[in-house]
Amino acid sequence: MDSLPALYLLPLLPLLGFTILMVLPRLFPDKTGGWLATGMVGVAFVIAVIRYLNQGAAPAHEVLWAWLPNMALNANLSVGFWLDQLSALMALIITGVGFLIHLYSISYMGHDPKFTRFFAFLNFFVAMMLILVLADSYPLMFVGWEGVGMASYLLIGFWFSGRNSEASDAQVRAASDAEAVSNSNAARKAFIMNRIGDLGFMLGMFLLFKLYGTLSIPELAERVEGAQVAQAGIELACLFLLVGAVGKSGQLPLTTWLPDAMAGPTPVSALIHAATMVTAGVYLVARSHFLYDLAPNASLWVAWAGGLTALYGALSALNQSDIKKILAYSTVSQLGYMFLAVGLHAYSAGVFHLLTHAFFKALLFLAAGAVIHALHEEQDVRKMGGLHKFMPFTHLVSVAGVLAIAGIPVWSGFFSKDAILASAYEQNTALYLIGLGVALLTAFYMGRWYFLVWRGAYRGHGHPHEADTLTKIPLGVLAALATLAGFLNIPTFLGGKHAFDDYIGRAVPLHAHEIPVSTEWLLTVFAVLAGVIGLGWAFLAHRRGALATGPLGAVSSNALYLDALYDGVIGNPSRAVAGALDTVDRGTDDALSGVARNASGPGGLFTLWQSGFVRAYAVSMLLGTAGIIGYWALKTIGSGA
Amino acid sequence: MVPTTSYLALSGILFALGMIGVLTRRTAIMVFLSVELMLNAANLALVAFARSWGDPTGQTAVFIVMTLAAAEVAIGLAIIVAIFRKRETTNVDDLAALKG
Amino acid sequence: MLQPPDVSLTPLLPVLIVLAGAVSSTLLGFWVSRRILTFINLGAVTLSALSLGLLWNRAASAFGGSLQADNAALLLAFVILTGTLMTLLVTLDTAWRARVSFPEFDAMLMYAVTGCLLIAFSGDLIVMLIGLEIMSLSGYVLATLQGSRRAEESGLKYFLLGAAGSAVLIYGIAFVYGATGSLNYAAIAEKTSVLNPENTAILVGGALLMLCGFAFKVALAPFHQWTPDVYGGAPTSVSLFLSTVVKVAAFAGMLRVFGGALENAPGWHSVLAVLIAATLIVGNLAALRQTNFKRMLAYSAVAHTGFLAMALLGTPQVGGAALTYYLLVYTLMTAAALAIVAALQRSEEGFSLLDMRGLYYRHPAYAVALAVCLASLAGLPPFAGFFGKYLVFQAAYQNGYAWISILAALTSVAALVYYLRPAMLLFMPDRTPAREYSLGQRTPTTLTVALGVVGVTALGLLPNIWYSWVANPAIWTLLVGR
Amino acid sequence: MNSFTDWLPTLMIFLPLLGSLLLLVTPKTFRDEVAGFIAALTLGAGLAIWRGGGSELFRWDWIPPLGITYSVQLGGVSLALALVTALMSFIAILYAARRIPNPGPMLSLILAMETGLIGIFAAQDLLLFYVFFEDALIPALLMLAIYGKSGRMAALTKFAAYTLFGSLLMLVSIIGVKTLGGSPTFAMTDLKQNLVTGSAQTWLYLGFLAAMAVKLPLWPMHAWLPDFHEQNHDSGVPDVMGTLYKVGGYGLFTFAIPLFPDASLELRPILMGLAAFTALYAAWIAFRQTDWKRLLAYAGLSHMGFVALGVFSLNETAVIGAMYLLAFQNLYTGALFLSVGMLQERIGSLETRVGGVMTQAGALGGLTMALWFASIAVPGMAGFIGEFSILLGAYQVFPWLAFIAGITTIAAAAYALTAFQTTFWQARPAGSVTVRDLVHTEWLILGIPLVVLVLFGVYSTPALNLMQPAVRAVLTALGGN
Repeated sequence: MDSLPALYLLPLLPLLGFTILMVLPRLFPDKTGGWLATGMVGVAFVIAVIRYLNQGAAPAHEVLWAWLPNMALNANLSVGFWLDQLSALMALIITGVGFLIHLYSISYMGHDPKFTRFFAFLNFFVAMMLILVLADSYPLMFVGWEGVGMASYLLIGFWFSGRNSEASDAQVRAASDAEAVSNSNAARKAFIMNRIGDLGFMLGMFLLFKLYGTLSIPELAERVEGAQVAQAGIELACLFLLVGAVGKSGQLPLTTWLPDAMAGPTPVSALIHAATMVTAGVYLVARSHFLYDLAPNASLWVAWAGGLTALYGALSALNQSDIKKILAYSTVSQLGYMFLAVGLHAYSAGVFHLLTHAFFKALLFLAAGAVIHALHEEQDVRKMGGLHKFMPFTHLVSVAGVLAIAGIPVWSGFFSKDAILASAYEQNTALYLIGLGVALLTAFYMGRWYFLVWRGAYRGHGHPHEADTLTKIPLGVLAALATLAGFLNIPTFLGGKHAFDDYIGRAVPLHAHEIPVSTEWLLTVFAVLAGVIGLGWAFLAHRRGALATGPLGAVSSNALYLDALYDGVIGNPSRAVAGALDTVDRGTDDALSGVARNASGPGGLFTLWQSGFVRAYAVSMLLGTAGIIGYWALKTIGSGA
Repeated sequence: MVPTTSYLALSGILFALGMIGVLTRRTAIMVFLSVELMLNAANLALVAFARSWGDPTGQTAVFIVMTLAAAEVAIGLAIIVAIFRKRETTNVDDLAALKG
Repeated sequence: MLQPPDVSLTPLLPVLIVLAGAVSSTLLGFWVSRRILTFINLGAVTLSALSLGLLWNRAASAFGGSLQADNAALLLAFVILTGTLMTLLVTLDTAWRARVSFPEFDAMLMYAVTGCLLIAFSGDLIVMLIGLEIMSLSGYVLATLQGSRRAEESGLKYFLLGAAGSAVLIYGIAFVYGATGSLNYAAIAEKTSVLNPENTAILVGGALLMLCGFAFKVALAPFHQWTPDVYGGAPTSVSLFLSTVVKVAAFAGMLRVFGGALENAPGWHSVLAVLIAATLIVGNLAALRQTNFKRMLAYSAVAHTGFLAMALLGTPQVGGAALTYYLLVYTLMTAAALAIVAALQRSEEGFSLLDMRGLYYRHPAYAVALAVCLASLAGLPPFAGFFGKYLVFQAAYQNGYAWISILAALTSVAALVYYLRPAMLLFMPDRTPAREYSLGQRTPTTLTVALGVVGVTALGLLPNIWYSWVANPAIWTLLVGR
Repeated sequence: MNSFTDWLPTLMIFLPLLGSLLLLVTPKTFRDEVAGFIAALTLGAGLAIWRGGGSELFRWDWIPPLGITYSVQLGGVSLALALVTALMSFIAILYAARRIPNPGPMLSLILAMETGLIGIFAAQDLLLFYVFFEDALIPALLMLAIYGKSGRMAALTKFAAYTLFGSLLMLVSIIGVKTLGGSPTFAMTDLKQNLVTGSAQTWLYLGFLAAMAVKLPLWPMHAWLPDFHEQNHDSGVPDVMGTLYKVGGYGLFTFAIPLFPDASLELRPILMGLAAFTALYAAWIAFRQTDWKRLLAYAGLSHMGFVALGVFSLNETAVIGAMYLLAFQNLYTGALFLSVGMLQERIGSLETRVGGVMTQAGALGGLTMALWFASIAVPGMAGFIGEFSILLGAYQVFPWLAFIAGITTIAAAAYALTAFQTTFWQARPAGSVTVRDLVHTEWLILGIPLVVLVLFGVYSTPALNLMQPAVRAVLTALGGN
């Protein structure tokens, strides 16, 4: 075991890449910076693979140095890394998908003036994400948690001044300036909404510490079982953690930042806002399974948050016209599935969907990126169409992605979604129905996406071109994974061995299905039907040429007006309160200076008293004397009488 | 024999008269004379007390106070005269440039 | 039966030397210039100060205890002489500009100092009264001597009110005599410690009348109103003298009378506390409103009276030490500040606060010195003013007057503001032409200022230099003499 | 007893003052170098003390009749704060030398103030503490007077009046502590053995609190702060020193808790509430500010609310966090003030609504952003350890107050990112001047604090080893809790 590379190397390598690229960008002309960053993630991937292959039955725990005061059991909390099946899987996803997306970005960002900085940020993100998943304690996880938030902020706001800020053409410049504002706002919104979630996470940690006296995850897991703790406490802690998870994963009610986050470059959307970062919430719940297992009510909250978000995302995706926005709402919706699963304690199903989703959603985003690139930054699906002629390879991989997400058998999404729906059916019919409905909607909007982009006649003006080789490699690999990953976990009734469940089951508890095989078949048929019907619906609409406007109209394209609601209920009032407080503060100040003025008011009186007339002075003098003597006289008489 | 309290009462009246004089008169000279009246009230009290104690210290003190009063007169009159020469008035109410 | 009077001139030496200076100024004034006289007087003052050393720890007395050169007297005399020395040095530079450069000026000044020393050395009320009157009468003359309208007005005000104050004081003396049958401090103290109830009323009345009289001399509210007008109207060097030496002497008298003779007399403590409270409020708040620096310093002198008098609320052992320490510090800082005003003012009105803007860039040394003095007056450490304040706070606090301490702390905030404003103006860059007398920076004044600044700083860093002299409680338990 | 190491704290305290006086006579050409050298030497002395594991108590009877001693000790929390002070003074000098045209007086004042500040941390005698506490005020006032803007007189008066109002009440309290407790001296070792008990303790604590609340500052004693920063020199150098001067949290920790244990427990709910309110209130107001300095002032106020929350909670974790935050917020708040100074030098304004600065000054923008992230307690930076520990500790005492203070973290993100975005991000106004990026020492000035912040945010062990025993020692006065 000694010869194994240490766990801290995993985050350290990309962090090193970040530091080097930030401090000495001049050493890396042209695209060398990108290659360095990609190499760092590549090496990290290799390490992750080595560690995965040499994984023993017991989790690896590598402790470094003391870090936070008193937050472990009767000791200072140390920085430490923890590798079990769950974190090993996450590390593989992050470094693997991360590597592919780095590779893709070398081509995609090739012409950007801030090429090197982009890769620095990407490296930073990977490092933070690895810290998040490998952390052995909640505070360290929180480091990664906020770190990925920072990376997300930096990358959403990557084009903070617009992409044509120095253009001479006034119109282009104005458009760029508007883009600058919206990009910046999107980045800020993402960070602030994440912070709301983070507060929940922090409160959860505080409460856990209060209940168990430690924040180290292994210690907690040990103590939770034997500890005599009020049920309400555990439920509350789990709800707090849920707030954190909801914020990071863009679930209701903290969901509105995620679609806006598409302002960042497309590889960022693929890596951060689809494949990895946003799944951190799922990871958190899975990682805290020992708590949620004891908190049925909080778990139900998780499931409902997921179910409703799945529905919300799907409905919002119906009538989007931005090629990335459709995928963004789809991500929201798919994350809802994962929450639904982990909320129902079907951790394995949730994590499995996390895995397959990472593949197919990254694939779809990268394909969308290729399209956007080919069309010279055009993102409106209504101005696309018929691209399969121009970009055959990208078209092919996109088909794989669409089929995977629609849940068509043999593609990976089919297996993972099916597992989730089965768990839902077993435990909660309402959630099952929602899930099934969402599956139908998903198939429809992805079908709409597919037909609008790839089929029909080309409606744009530019001359689309196929992607270059460097772009194709990641697309191809991801397409293969999106197609085949489902076979990792073939359910028993299909003759599979649950390989994935077995593996992950060593880290999180498994809840074996207890539904008859016939029912299971039936459920599978329903799920597939939902996918087929959805795609068919889209196809029919496509034939009618009625796809440009999806169902629900403005309600959907405005994402159920949630943004407007928040602005009205929270944003504007808090701005107003800030204004009011500022006035009050200047007021307090004025009031206090007023006191000071009033204090010097007597000063004015005294100067009036100082009239300059000597007789007036004599009056105060002699009256003073008389007063004192009079006082004494009264006192003497008083005491005498 | 007149009791000490009577002397004290007279002295108190004199002192009060002096005080009232200081407060009401406008001419510097008159104000000053009122002060002299107050001093004499003190002298009267001293003598009265000296008598009741049968102790000569009080009487000697009176002489010293009288001397001091004389010195005060010398200096006071000098100041008042100096002012009169320049302003042709000794009304103290005209001297109110310094204030505030 | 005639006893030979207990005449012994040795204890009188410091007073006599100063008196000799005064007399020589009176006589030699016909033949030599004032400048030479001033040097003679400077010598006399220095000699007198040296003679204090001779008498140290001798506990000498003369005239049957009417005059005593105990350590308390010597320490107070040292403060008085320090102030005098600084005044004389300043007048070397500024007297001719103030049109008071007559031999009579020096003579009057030295007579006043003689009176001041007599108060410090007094062993009974009569000597104290004589000293007080000598001091006051000379003071009236000094205030008027310039002969300007302002000086005359201030002189007349000082005189009329001062005379009335003296009358009240003398009336008080009469009552105290009536209650105790003696004018000697020791005898009074002895009588007051075992009181027969009949006389209490008279005693308290006398004590309170004396308190009013002294309150006038030291300028406690509401007896303070002459102060701003007199200090503001008199030539600055005279204001310097009046606000330091004369005030120190008046406090010396108060310490002797109230800390010694009437220590155990009832009634006056609470009245004094009320007067102090009024003074602190009036002095500090009125000073906030002033626009003329000299007049502001006059109000600051009133405010400081409040702080100084707090020491009298303490037990003599603590209070005496605190008062004497603070008096020296007060003398040093006030004298240095007024010396700078005297040197740099264009007219005897002093200068307005706004004229001080940017002084640092024209007279850096004086500006820094003035800032140090103001910081010390404001009571900021490490300058000695802080320890002065600290000591009096402690004295009042220990004797159960915590509320006065708190009030003093609060009014100190106002004090800080009015000291700070000019101090900060000094350093603010300014582009308008200079408004001060540019040739004011001369050696004797600089010496005074240096003495003040060095003293204030040294006493702040190492208060023990002076405090170890005054700290011995034994000095203050025998204020009345033996 | 008289070995060299015993003298090191004294050396560290007075070396800057000597340097300050030396500067008055140094020829103009060497001024910057001398000032920098002295500051570096002071820092070196501090590091030497650290290497020796803190200093022993050094005691000399200063004014024996009054029981005032010169007792100094640098170890634990005080050493950490002294080191930070020395570091930031050094950085302030670096920037002052480069930015201010005729920096002589400024350099002198920085050094003079450094003496006062290190003295505050080293003092182990209550009256000595007071002396240093007031000493530091004078250079701060002079900086404002000499280099301030047009409204400085009002700001200065307000600053001084608030400070003095508190500290004079504290002086009365200090006198009371010794008089009522019957201690022979003002040295902490003696005072701790002669505690005042009963309701008198509460009153004395309140007097002490008055000074510390002004210097924390704590609502509603904070009104001097925004004006003080707004009116100070554009370079931000005096603001760095002003930030260092916010020693209220330290004073409460070192003196108030050991001397007034019962009162601190008794008043804990009210004071914690006030602190939490301050944190949130200030952050909320900061959101509205359009002047960078005012914004930073309110941000600093908000951080001080956290510090106060930690100290008042009397929970060990929270107190450690409070001291950690107190020490390290100096770095980021100070460096942010300097970065704002650099911004002002380039665009001639302190407005937060300029836009697009980062398009040309990437390094300035980047470092400012990194410091902002440190300021809003992003984990991995030193501020996080402080803030997180405070909130965690406070939660153990009063969960709701920790929740209220916790909302601040959201508000902080809002004000920080909004101001940053509207200044550095978004489009550059058409036709605006070219903005120069960082040059020469400016890199160090912003870089050093950032590196230290990251270092102690990640590898906090040395700082924890320094602070934890000290905090434990102080809290044992409460008899566990």
